[in-house]
Amino acid sequence: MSARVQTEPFDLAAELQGFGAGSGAVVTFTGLVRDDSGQMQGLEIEHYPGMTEAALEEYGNEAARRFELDGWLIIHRHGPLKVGEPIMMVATAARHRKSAFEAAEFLMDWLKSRAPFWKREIGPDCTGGWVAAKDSDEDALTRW
Amino acid sequence: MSARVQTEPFDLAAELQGFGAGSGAVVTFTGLVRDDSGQMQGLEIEHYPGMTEAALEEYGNEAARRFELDGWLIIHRHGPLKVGEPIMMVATAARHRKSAFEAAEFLMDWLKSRAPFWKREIGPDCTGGWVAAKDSDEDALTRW
Amino acid sequence: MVLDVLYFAWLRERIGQPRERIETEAATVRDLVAELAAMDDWHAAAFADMATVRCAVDQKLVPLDSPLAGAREVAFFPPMTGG
Amino acid sequence: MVLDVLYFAWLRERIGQPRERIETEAATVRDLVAELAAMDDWHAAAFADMATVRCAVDQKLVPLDSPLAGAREVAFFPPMTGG
Repeated sequence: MSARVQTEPFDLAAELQGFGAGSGAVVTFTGLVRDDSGQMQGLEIEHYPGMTEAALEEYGNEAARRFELDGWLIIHRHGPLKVGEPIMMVATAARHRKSAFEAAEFLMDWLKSRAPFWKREIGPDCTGGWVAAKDSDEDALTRW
Repeated sequence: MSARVQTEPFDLAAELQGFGAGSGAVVTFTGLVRDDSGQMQGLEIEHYPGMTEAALEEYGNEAARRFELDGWLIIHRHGPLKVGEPIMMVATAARHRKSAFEAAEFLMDWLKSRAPFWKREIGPDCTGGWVAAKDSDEDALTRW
Repeated sequence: MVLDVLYFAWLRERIGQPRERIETEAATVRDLVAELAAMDDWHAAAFADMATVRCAVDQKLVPLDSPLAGAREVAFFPPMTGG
Repeated sequence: MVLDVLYFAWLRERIGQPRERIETEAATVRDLVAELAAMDDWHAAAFADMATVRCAVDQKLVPLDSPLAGAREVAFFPPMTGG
Protein backbone atom coordinates (compact mmCIF):
# COMPACT_ATOMS: atom_id res chain seq x y z
CA MET A 1 0.00 0.00 0.00
CA SER A 2 2.47 2.62 -1.09
CA ALA A 3 3.16 5.27 -3.71
CA ARG A 4 6.61 6.50 -4.71
CA VAL A 5 7.93 9.17 -7.02
CA GLN A 6 11.57 8.81 -7.98
CA THR A 7 14.15 9.52 -10.67
CA GLU A 8 15.86 6.10 -10.44
CA PRO A 9 14.72 3.10 -12.45
CA PHE A 10 12.75 0.46 -10.55
CA ASP A 11 13.03 -3.31 -10.59
CA LEU A 12 9.61 -4.88 -11.08
CA ALA A 13 10.78 -8.18 -9.60
CA ALA A 14 12.22 -6.61 -6.48
CA GLU A 15 9.13 -4.47 -6.01
CA LEU A 16 6.89 -7.53 -6.21
CA GLN A 17 8.81 -9.54 -3.59
CA GLY A 18 6.13 -10.58 -1.10
CA PHE A 19 3.53 -8.42 -2.86
CA GLY A 20 0.11 -10.05 -2.89
CA ALA A 21 0.93 -12.65 -0.22
CA GLY A 22 -2.37 -14.28 0.72
CA SER A 23 -4.09 -12.95 -2.39
CA GLY A 24 -5.25 -14.94 -5.37
CA ALA A 25 -4.60 -12.43 -8.14
CA VAL A 26 -1.85 -9.92 -8.86
CA VAL A 27 -2.00 -7.55 -11.83
CA THR A 28 0.84 -5.27 -12.88
CA PHE A 29 1.02 -2.52 -15.46
CA THR A 30 4.33 -1.11 -16.66
CA GLY A 31 4.53 1.92 -18.94
CA LEU A 32 7.64 2.21 -21.11
CA VAL A 33 9.09 5.08 -23.16
CA ARG A 34 8.06 4.33 -26.73
CA ASP A 35 9.55 5.96 -29.81
CA ASP A 36 6.86 6.15 -32.46
CA SER A 37 8.68 8.55 -34.75
CA GLY A 38 12.07 6.85 -34.69
CA GLN A 39 13.42 10.34 -33.91
CA MET A 40 12.97 10.53 -30.17
CA GLN A 41 15.81 10.23 -27.66
CA GLY A 42 13.54 9.97 -24.67
CA LEU A 43 11.21 11.84 -22.36
CA GLU A 44 11.67 14.46 -19.69
CA ILE A 45 9.01 14.16 -17.00
CA GLU A 46 8.17 17.09 -14.75
CA HIS A 47 5.98 16.74 -11.69
CA TYR A 48 4.57 18.76 -8.78
CA PRO A 49 6.50 17.67 -5.67
CA GLY A 50 4.21 17.33 -2.69
CA MET A 51 0.99 17.23 -4.64
CA THR A 52 2.13 14.21 -6.68
CA GLU A 53 2.79 11.97 -3.69
CA ALA A 54 -0.49 13.00 -2.05
CA ALA A 55 -2.47 12.39 -5.25
CA LEU A 56 -0.97 8.93 -5.83
CA GLU A 57 -1.64 7.98 -2.21
CA GLU A 58 -5.22 9.20 -2.53
CA TYR A 59 -5.91 7.26 -5.76
CA GLY A 60 -4.28 4.15 -4.30
CA ASN A 61 -6.45 4.30 -1.19
CA GLU A 62 -9.53 4.95 -3.28
CA ALA A 63 -8.76 1.88 -5.42
CA ALA A 64 -8.18 -0.23 -2.30
CA ARG A 65 -11.57 0.79 -0.93
CA ARG A 66 -13.53 0.37 -4.17
CA PHE A 67 -12.02 -2.93 -5.24
CA GLU A 68 -11.26 -4.44 -1.81
CA LEU A 69 -7.58 -4.78 -2.57
CA ASP A 70 -5.17 -6.78 -0.44
CA GLY A 71 -2.36 -4.57 -1.70
CA TRP A 72 -1.41 -1.84 -4.15
CA LEU A 73 1.78 -0.18 -5.29
CA ILE A 74 2.38 2.81 -7.52
CA ILE A 75 5.83 3.93 -8.69
CA HIS A 76 6.22 6.86 -11.08
CA ARG A 77 9.53 8.24 -12.28
CA HIS A 78 10.40 11.82 -13.19
CA GLY A 79 13.38 13.49 -14.84
CA PRO A 80 15.02 12.36 -18.08
CA LEU A 81 14.13 8.88 -19.38
CA LYS A 82 15.54 7.10 -22.43
CA VAL A 83 13.52 5.20 -25.03
CA GLY A 84 12.75 1.72 -23.73
CA GLU A 85 13.06 2.65 -20.05
CA PRO A 86 10.16 2.04 -17.67
CA ILE A 87 8.22 5.21 -16.81
CA MET A 88 5.93 3.91 -14.12
CA MET A 89 4.20 0.86 -12.73
CA VAL A 90 1.13 -0.06 -10.76
CA ALA A 91 0.48 -3.38 -9.06
CA THR A 92 -2.76 -4.54 -7.47
CA ALA A 93 -3.53 -7.64 -5.41
CA ALA A 94 -7.02 -8.99 -4.75
CA ARG A 95 -8.83 -12.23 -4.06
CA HIS A 96 -10.16 -12.50 -7.60
CA ARG A 97 -8.88 -11.49 -11.01
CA LYS A 98 -11.75 -9.15 -11.83
CA SER A 99 -11.02 -6.81 -8.90
CA ALA A 100 -7.27 -6.85 -9.52
CA PHE A 101 -7.72 -5.99 -13.21
CA GLU A 102 -10.32 -3.30 -12.57
CA ALA A 103 -8.25 -1.66 -9.85
CA ALA A 104 -5.16 -1.53 -12.08
CA GLU A 105 -7.15 0.02 -14.93
CA PHE A 106 -8.81 2.48 -12.55
CA LEU A 107 -5.41 3.59 -11.25
CA MET A 108 -4.00 3.95 -14.76
CA ASP A 109 -6.96 5.99 -15.93
CA TRP A 110 -6.55 8.36 -12.97
CA LEU A 111 -2.78 8.59 -13.29
CA LYS A 112 -3.01 9.45 -16.98
CA SER A 113 -5.02 12.59 -16.51
CA ARG A 114 -5.23 13.47 -12.82
CA ALA A 115 -1.74 12.95 -11.42
CA PRO A 116 0.44 16.06 -11.80
CA PHE A 117 3.01 14.80 -14.31
CA TRP A 118 3.92 16.40 -17.63
CA LYS A 119 5.88 14.69 -20.37
CA ARG A 120 8.16 16.43 -22.84
CA GLU A 121 9.67 14.58 -25.81
CA ILE A 122 13.41 14.91 -26.27
CA GLY A 123 14.21 14.93 -30.00
CA PRO A 124 17.47 14.21 -31.79
CA ASP A 125 18.73 17.78 -31.23
CA CYS A 126 17.71 17.68 -27.55
CA THR A 127 14.73 19.94 -28.17
CA GLY A 128 11.15 18.78 -28.18
CA GLY A 129 7.62 19.61 -27.30
CA TRP A 130 5.31 18.91 -24.42
CA VAL A 131 3.12 15.88 -24.95
CA ALA A 132 -0.51 16.94 -25.39
CA ALA A 133 -3.17 15.36 -23.22
CA LYS A 134 -5.44 12.98 -25.13
CA ASP A 135 -9.21 13.31 -25.14
CA SER A 136 -9.35 9.50 -24.95
CA ASP A 137 -7.52 9.62 -21.61
CA GLU A 138 -9.98 12.15 -20.26
CA ASP A 139 -12.88 10.07 -21.59
CA ALA A 140 -11.51 6.94 -19.94
CA LEU A 141 -12.27 8.48 -16.54
CA THR A 142 -16.00 8.64 -17.16
CA ARG A 143 -16.42 4.89 -16.70
CA TRP A 144 -15.44 4.95 -13.02
CA MET B 1 5.00 -15.11 -28.14
CA SER B 2 5.12 -18.39 -26.25
CA ALA B 3 3.11 -20.69 -24.04
CA ARG B 4 4.58 -23.11 -21.52
CA VAL B 5 3.20 -25.80 -19.23
CA GLN B 6 5.51 -26.87 -16.43
CA THR B 7 5.66 -28.23 -12.90
CA GLU B 8 8.48 -25.90 -11.74
CA PRO B 9 7.83 -22.46 -10.28
CA PHE B 10 8.52 -19.51 -12.57
CA ASP B 11 10.29 -16.25 -11.90
CA LEU B 12 8.18 -13.33 -13.11
CA ALA B 13 11.22 -11.05 -13.29
CA ALA B 14 13.30 -13.48 -15.33
CA GLU B 15 10.38 -14.14 -17.65
CA LEU B 16 9.91 -10.43 -18.28
CA GLN B 17 13.56 -9.77 -19.18
CA GLY B 18 13.35 -8.04 -22.54
CA PHE B 19 9.61 -8.67 -22.76
CA GLY B 20 7.77 -5.77 -24.36
CA ALA B 21 10.88 -4.11 -25.80
CA GLY B 22 9.65 -1.40 -28.13
CA SER B 23 6.17 -1.48 -26.63
CA GLY B 24 4.56 1.20 -24.53
CA ALA B 25 2.51 -0.97 -22.17
CA VAL B 26 3.08 -4.28 -20.44
CA VAL B 27 0.38 -5.96 -18.34
CA THR B 28 0.94 -9.07 -16.25
CA PHE B 29 -1.45 -11.28 -14.35
CA THR B 30 -0.27 -13.79 -11.76
CA GLY B 31 -2.60 -16.30 -10.15
CA LEU B 32 -1.61 -17.58 -6.70
CA VAL B 33 -2.84 -20.50 -4.60
CA ARG B 34 -5.19 -18.93 -2.06
CA ASP B 35 -6.42 -20.61 1.10
CA ASP B 36 -9.89 -19.30 1.85
CA SER B 37 -10.79 -21.94 4.43
CA GLY B 38 -7.55 -21.83 6.41
CA GLN B 39 -7.61 -25.63 6.02
CA MET B 40 -6.03 -26.10 2.63
CA GLN B 41 -2.49 -27.34 2.08
CA GLY B 42 -2.46 -26.57 -1.59
CA LEU B 43 -3.72 -27.57 -5.00
CA GLU B 44 -3.05 -30.46 -7.33
CA ILE B 45 -3.44 -29.42 -10.95
CA GLU B 46 -4.08 -32.00 -13.66
CA HIS B 47 -3.91 -31.17 -17.36
CA TYR B 48 -4.23 -32.77 -20.79
CA PRO B 49 -0.72 -33.00 -22.22
CA GLY B 50 -0.65 -32.12 -25.88
CA MET B 51 -4.01 -30.43 -25.96
CA THR B 52 -3.01 -27.93 -23.27
CA GLU B 53 0.01 -26.58 -25.12
CA ALA B 54 -1.94 -26.34 -28.38
CA ALA B 55 -4.85 -24.55 -26.68
CA LEU B 56 -2.59 -21.99 -24.95
CA GLU B 57 -0.74 -21.32 -28.20
CA GLU B 58 -4.06 -20.88 -30.01
CA TYR B 59 -5.46 -18.42 -27.43
CA GLY B 60 -2.17 -16.49 -27.38
CA ASN B 61 -2.15 -16.13 -31.15
CA GLU B 62 -5.81 -15.15 -31.14
CA ALA B 63 -5.10 -12.43 -28.55
CA ALA B 64 -2.12 -11.18 -30.56
CA ARG B 65 -4.30 -10.86 -33.65
CA ARG B 66 -7.29 -9.25 -31.94
CA PHE B 67 -5.38 -6.78 -29.81
CA GLU B 68 -2.35 -6.18 -32.06
CA LEU B 69 0.09 -7.32 -29.42
CA ASP B 70 3.84 -6.81 -29.66
CA GLY B 71 4.30 -9.79 -27.37
CA TRP B 72 2.52 -12.34 -25.19
CA LEU B 73 3.56 -15.02 -22.75
CA ILE B 74 1.54 -17.68 -20.94
CA ILE B 75 2.97 -19.98 -18.28
CA HIS B 76 0.75 -22.46 -16.45
CA ARG B 77 1.95 -24.94 -13.86
CA HIS B 78 0.59 -28.39 -13.10
CA GLY B 79 1.19 -30.94 -10.35
CA PRO B 80 1.15 -30.18 -6.61
CA LEU B 81 1.28 -26.51 -5.55
CA LYS B 82 1.44 -25.11 -2.03
CA VAL B 83 -0.65 -22.23 -0.70
CA GLY B 84 0.95 -18.93 -1.74
CA GLU B 85 2.75 -20.39 -4.75
CA PRO B 86 2.14 -18.94 -8.22
CA ILE B 87 -0.14 -21.08 -10.39
CA MET B 88 0.17 -19.29 -13.68
CA MET B 89 0.90 -16.00 -15.37
CA VAL B 90 0.11 -14.16 -18.54
CA ALA B 91 1.93 -11.12 -19.87
CA THR B 92 0.89 -8.93 -22.78
CA ALA B 93 2.73 -6.07 -24.51
CA ALA B 94 1.10 -3.50 -26.75
CA ARG B 95 1.50 0.09 -27.88
CA HIS B 96 -1.25 1.34 -25.61
CA ARG B 97 -2.55 0.35 -22.20
CA LYS B 98 -6.09 -0.45 -23.34
CA SER B 99 -4.97 -3.22 -25.70
CA ALA B 100 -2.53 -4.69 -23.18
CA PHE B 101 -5.20 -4.79 -20.45
CA GLU B 102 -7.89 -6.20 -22.73
CA ALA B 103 -5.61 -8.89 -24.10
CA ALA B 104 -4.59 -10.02 -20.61
CA GLU B 105 -8.23 -10.21 -19.49
CA PHE B 106 -9.21 -12.03 -22.68
CA LEU B 107 -6.47 -14.62 -22.09
CA MET B 108 -7.48 -15.08 -18.45
CA ASP B 109 -11.15 -15.52 -19.32
CA TRP B 110 -10.26 -18.20 -21.88
CA LEU B 111 -7.76 -19.95 -19.64
CA LYS B 112 -10.26 -20.14 -16.81
CA SER B 113 -12.81 -22.20 -18.68
CA ARG B 114 -11.35 -23.38 -21.99
CA ALA B 115 -7.82 -24.54 -21.20
CA PRO B 116 -7.75 -28.21 -20.13
CA PHE B 117 -6.67 -27.83 -16.50
CA TRP B 118 -8.45 -29.23 -13.45
CA LYS B 119 -7.77 -28.15 -9.88
CA ARG B 120 -8.12 -30.36 -6.83
CA GLU B 121 -7.85 -28.94 -3.32
CA ILE B 122 -5.48 -30.72 -0.95
CA GLY B 123 -6.87 -30.62 2.58
CA PRO B 124 -5.10 -31.09 5.92
CA ASP B 125 -5.36 -34.91 5.65
CA CYS B 126 -4.12 -34.85 2.04
CA THR B 127 -7.60 -35.56 0.69
CA GLY B 128 -9.77 -33.04 -1.03
CA GLY B 129 -12.25 -32.41 -3.79
CA TRP B 130 -12.12 -31.19 -7.34
CA VAL B 131 -12.74 -27.46 -7.67
CA ALA B 132 -16.08 -26.85 -9.40
CA ALA B 133 -16.21 -24.58 -12.42
CA LYS B 134 -17.89 -21.25 -11.75
CA ASP B 135 -20.80 -19.96 -13.80
CA SER B 136 -19.20 -16.51 -13.55
CA ASP B 137 -16.12 -17.81 -15.37
CA GLU B 138 -18.26 -19.23 -18.14
CA ASP B 139 -20.23 -15.98 -18.31
CA ALA B 140 -17.02 -13.95 -18.55
CA LEU B 141 -16.41 -15.46 -21.99
CA THR B 142 -19.54 -13.97 -23.48
CA ARG B 143 -18.02 -10.50 -23.61
CA TRP B 144 -15.35 -11.42 -26.18
CA MET C 1 -12.81 -47.98 -35.73
CA VAL C 2 -10.32 -48.03 -32.85
CA LEU C 3 -10.30 -45.04 -30.50
CA ASP C 4 -8.06 -43.98 -27.65
CA VAL C 5 -10.43 -42.75 -24.97
CA LEU C 6 -8.92 -40.49 -22.26
CA TYR C 7 -10.38 -39.47 -18.89
CA PHE C 8 -9.36 -36.58 -16.67
CA ALA C 9 -10.06 -35.38 -13.11
CA TRP C 10 -13.05 -37.06 -11.48
CA LEU C 11 -13.99 -38.93 -14.65
CA ARG C 12 -10.58 -40.59 -14.49
CA GLU C 13 -11.10 -41.37 -10.80
CA ARG C 14 -14.58 -42.84 -11.27
CA ILE C 15 -13.54 -45.00 -14.22
CA GLY C 16 -10.35 -46.01 -12.45
CA GLN C 17 -7.98 -45.52 -15.37
CA PRO C 18 -6.65 -42.58 -17.38
CA ARG C 19 -7.17 -44.14 -20.82
CA GLU C 20 -8.40 -47.17 -22.68
CA ARG C 21 -8.55 -48.36 -26.27
CA ILE C 22 -12.07 -48.96 -27.59
CA GLU C 23 -13.31 -50.72 -30.73
CA THR C 24 -16.52 -48.95 -31.74
CA GLU C 25 -18.84 -48.07 -34.61
CA ALA C 26 -20.31 -45.06 -32.76
CA ALA C 27 -21.25 -42.27 -35.16
CA THR C 28 -21.18 -39.42 -32.66
CA VAL C 29 -19.64 -38.62 -29.28
CA ARG C 30 -23.05 -39.16 -27.71
CA ASP C 31 -23.29 -42.65 -29.22
CA LEU C 32 -19.85 -43.45 -27.81
CA VAL C 33 -20.90 -42.22 -24.37
CA ALA C 34 -23.92 -44.58 -24.47
CA GLU C 35 -21.64 -47.50 -25.30
CA LEU C 36 -19.12 -46.61 -22.59
CA ALA C 37 -21.80 -46.03 -19.92
CA ALA C 38 -23.16 -49.53 -20.63
CA MET C 39 -19.80 -51.21 -19.99
CA ASP C 40 -19.91 -51.33 -16.16
CA ASP C 41 -20.95 -49.43 -13.03
CA TRP C 42 -17.80 -47.30 -12.99
CA HIS C 43 -18.35 -46.04 -16.51
CA ALA C 44 -22.04 -45.58 -15.77
CA ALA C 45 -21.16 -43.42 -12.73
CA ALA C 46 -18.73 -41.31 -14.73
CA PHE C 47 -21.33 -40.53 -17.40
CA ALA C 48 -24.35 -40.29 -15.08
CA ASP C 49 -24.69 -36.51 -15.43
CA MET C 50 -23.67 -35.39 -18.89
CA ALA C 51 -24.29 -31.73 -17.99
CA THR C 52 -20.98 -31.88 -16.13
CA VAL C 53 -19.02 -33.68 -18.84
CA ARG C 54 -16.99 -31.95 -21.55
CA CYS C 55 -15.42 -33.62 -24.57
CA ALA C 56 -12.50 -33.15 -26.92
CA VAL C 57 -12.03 -35.05 -30.18
CA ASP C 58 -8.43 -35.16 -31.35
CA GLN C 59 -7.64 -32.50 -28.74
CA LYS C 60 -10.27 -30.00 -29.89
CA LEU C 61 -13.25 -29.12 -27.68
CA VAL C 62 -16.44 -30.28 -29.37
CA PRO C 63 -20.17 -30.57 -28.53
CA LEU C 64 -21.53 -34.00 -27.62
CA ASP C 65 -23.32 -34.35 -30.93
CA SER C 66 -20.14 -34.11 -32.94
CA PRO C 67 -19.42 -36.90 -35.43
CA LEU C 68 -16.59 -39.31 -34.72
CA ALA C 69 -15.67 -40.18 -38.33
CA GLY C 70 -11.90 -40.14 -38.68
CA ALA C 71 -11.30 -39.55 -34.97
CA ARG C 72 -8.37 -41.22 -33.20
CA GLU C 73 -8.50 -39.76 -29.68
CA VAL C 74 -11.55 -38.82 -27.62
CA ALA C 75 -11.23 -37.26 -24.16
CA PHE C 76 -13.87 -36.80 -21.43
CA PHE C 77 -13.46 -34.44 -18.50
CA PRO C 78 -15.33 -32.05 -16.19
CA PRO C 79 -15.66 -28.32 -16.95
CA MET C 80 -12.18 -26.86 -16.92
CA THR C 81 -10.83 -24.88 -13.97
CA GLY C 82 -7.55 -23.39 -15.14
CA GLY C 83 -6.05 -19.97 -14.47
CA MET D 1 -3.33 37.84 1.12
CA VAL D 2 0.04 36.48 0.08
CA LEU D 3 0.06 33.52 -2.29
CA ASP D 4 2.79 31.28 -3.61
CA VAL D 5 1.95 30.82 -7.29
CA LEU D 6 3.57 27.84 -9.03
CA TYR D 7 3.88 27.10 -12.74
CA PHE D 8 4.60 23.79 -14.45
CA ALA D 9 5.49 22.56 -17.94
CA TRP D 10 4.87 25.11 -20.70
CA LEU D 11 3.27 27.60 -18.31
CA ARG D 12 6.56 27.65 -16.41
CA GLU D 13 8.47 28.09 -19.66
CA ARG D 14 6.26 30.91 -20.94
CA ILE D 15 6.36 32.79 -17.65
CA GLY D 16 10.08 32.14 -17.28
CA GLN D 17 10.04 31.08 -13.64
CA PRO D 18 8.73 28.15 -11.64
CA ARG D 19 7.16 30.19 -8.84
CA GLU D 20 6.52 33.67 -7.54
CA ARG D 21 5.00 35.25 -4.45
CA ILE D 22 1.94 37.41 -5.15
CA GLU D 23 0.11 39.90 -2.94
CA THR D 24 -3.53 39.79 -4.03
CA GLU D 25 -7.14 40.32 -3.00
CA ALA D 26 -8.49 38.01 -5.74
CA ALA D 27 -11.63 36.21 -4.60
CA THR D 28 -11.42 33.29 -7.04
CA VAL D 29 -8.83 31.51 -9.14
CA ARG D 30 -10.27 33.20 -12.21
CA ASP D 31 -9.80 36.65 -10.62
CA LEU D 32 -6.20 35.75 -9.84
CA VAL D 33 -5.63 34.66 -13.45
CA ALA D 34 -6.90 38.05 -14.65
CA GLU D 35 -4.45 39.85 -12.37
CA LEU D 36 -1.53 37.65 -13.39
CA ALA D 37 -2.32 37.90 -17.12
CA ALA D 38 -2.23 41.70 -16.82
CA MET D 39 1.29 41.72 -15.33
CA ASP D 40 3.29 41.40 -18.56
CA ASP D 41 3.41 39.72 -21.99
CA TRP D 42 4.86 36.51 -20.61
CA HIS D 43 2.04 36.02 -18.13
CA ALA D 44 -0.46 37.07 -20.79
CA ALA D 45 0.91 34.40 -23.15
CA ALA D 46 0.74 31.72 -20.46
CA PHE D 47 -2.91 32.44 -19.72
CA ALA D 48 -4.02 33.20 -23.29
CA ASP D 49 -6.03 29.98 -23.69
CA MET D 50 -7.61 28.99 -20.40
CA ALA D 51 -9.09 25.84 -21.97
CA THR D 52 -5.60 24.36 -21.72
CA VAL D 53 -4.86 25.51 -18.17
CA ARG D 54 -5.55 23.45 -15.06
CA CYS D 55 -5.30 24.66 -11.49
CA ALA D 56 -4.61 23.33 -8.01
CA VAL D 57 -5.22 25.25 -4.80
CA ASP D 58 -3.15 23.99 -1.89
CA GLN D 59 -2.29 20.94 -3.99
CA LYS D 60 -5.88 19.93 -4.77
CA LEU D 61 -7.25 20.11 -8.31
CA VAL D 62 -10.02 22.72 -8.46
CA PRO D 63 -12.18 24.42 -11.10
CA LEU D 64 -11.26 27.96 -12.16
CA ASP D 65 -14.21 29.45 -10.30
CA SER D 66 -13.05 28.12 -6.95
CA PRO D 67 -12.67 30.65 -4.12
CA LEU D 68 -9.20 31.54 -2.88
CA ALA D 69 -10.10 32.41 0.73
CA GLY D 70 -7.53 30.83 3.04
CA ALA D 71 -5.35 29.57 0.20
CA ARG D 72 -1.56 29.60 0.48
CA GLU D 73 -0.39 27.93 -2.70
CA VAL D 74 -1.92 28.09 -6.18
CA ALA D 75 -0.48 26.14 -9.11
CA PHE D 76 -1.16 26.47 -12.85
CA PHE D 77 -0.27 23.82 -15.40
CA PRO D 78 -1.41 22.17 -18.64
CA PRO D 79 -3.62 19.06 -18.68
CA MET D 80 -1.66 16.28 -17.03
CA THR D 81 0.07 13.55 -19.03
CA GLY D 82 1.23 10.99 -16.50
CA GLY D 83 1.24 7.24 -16.69
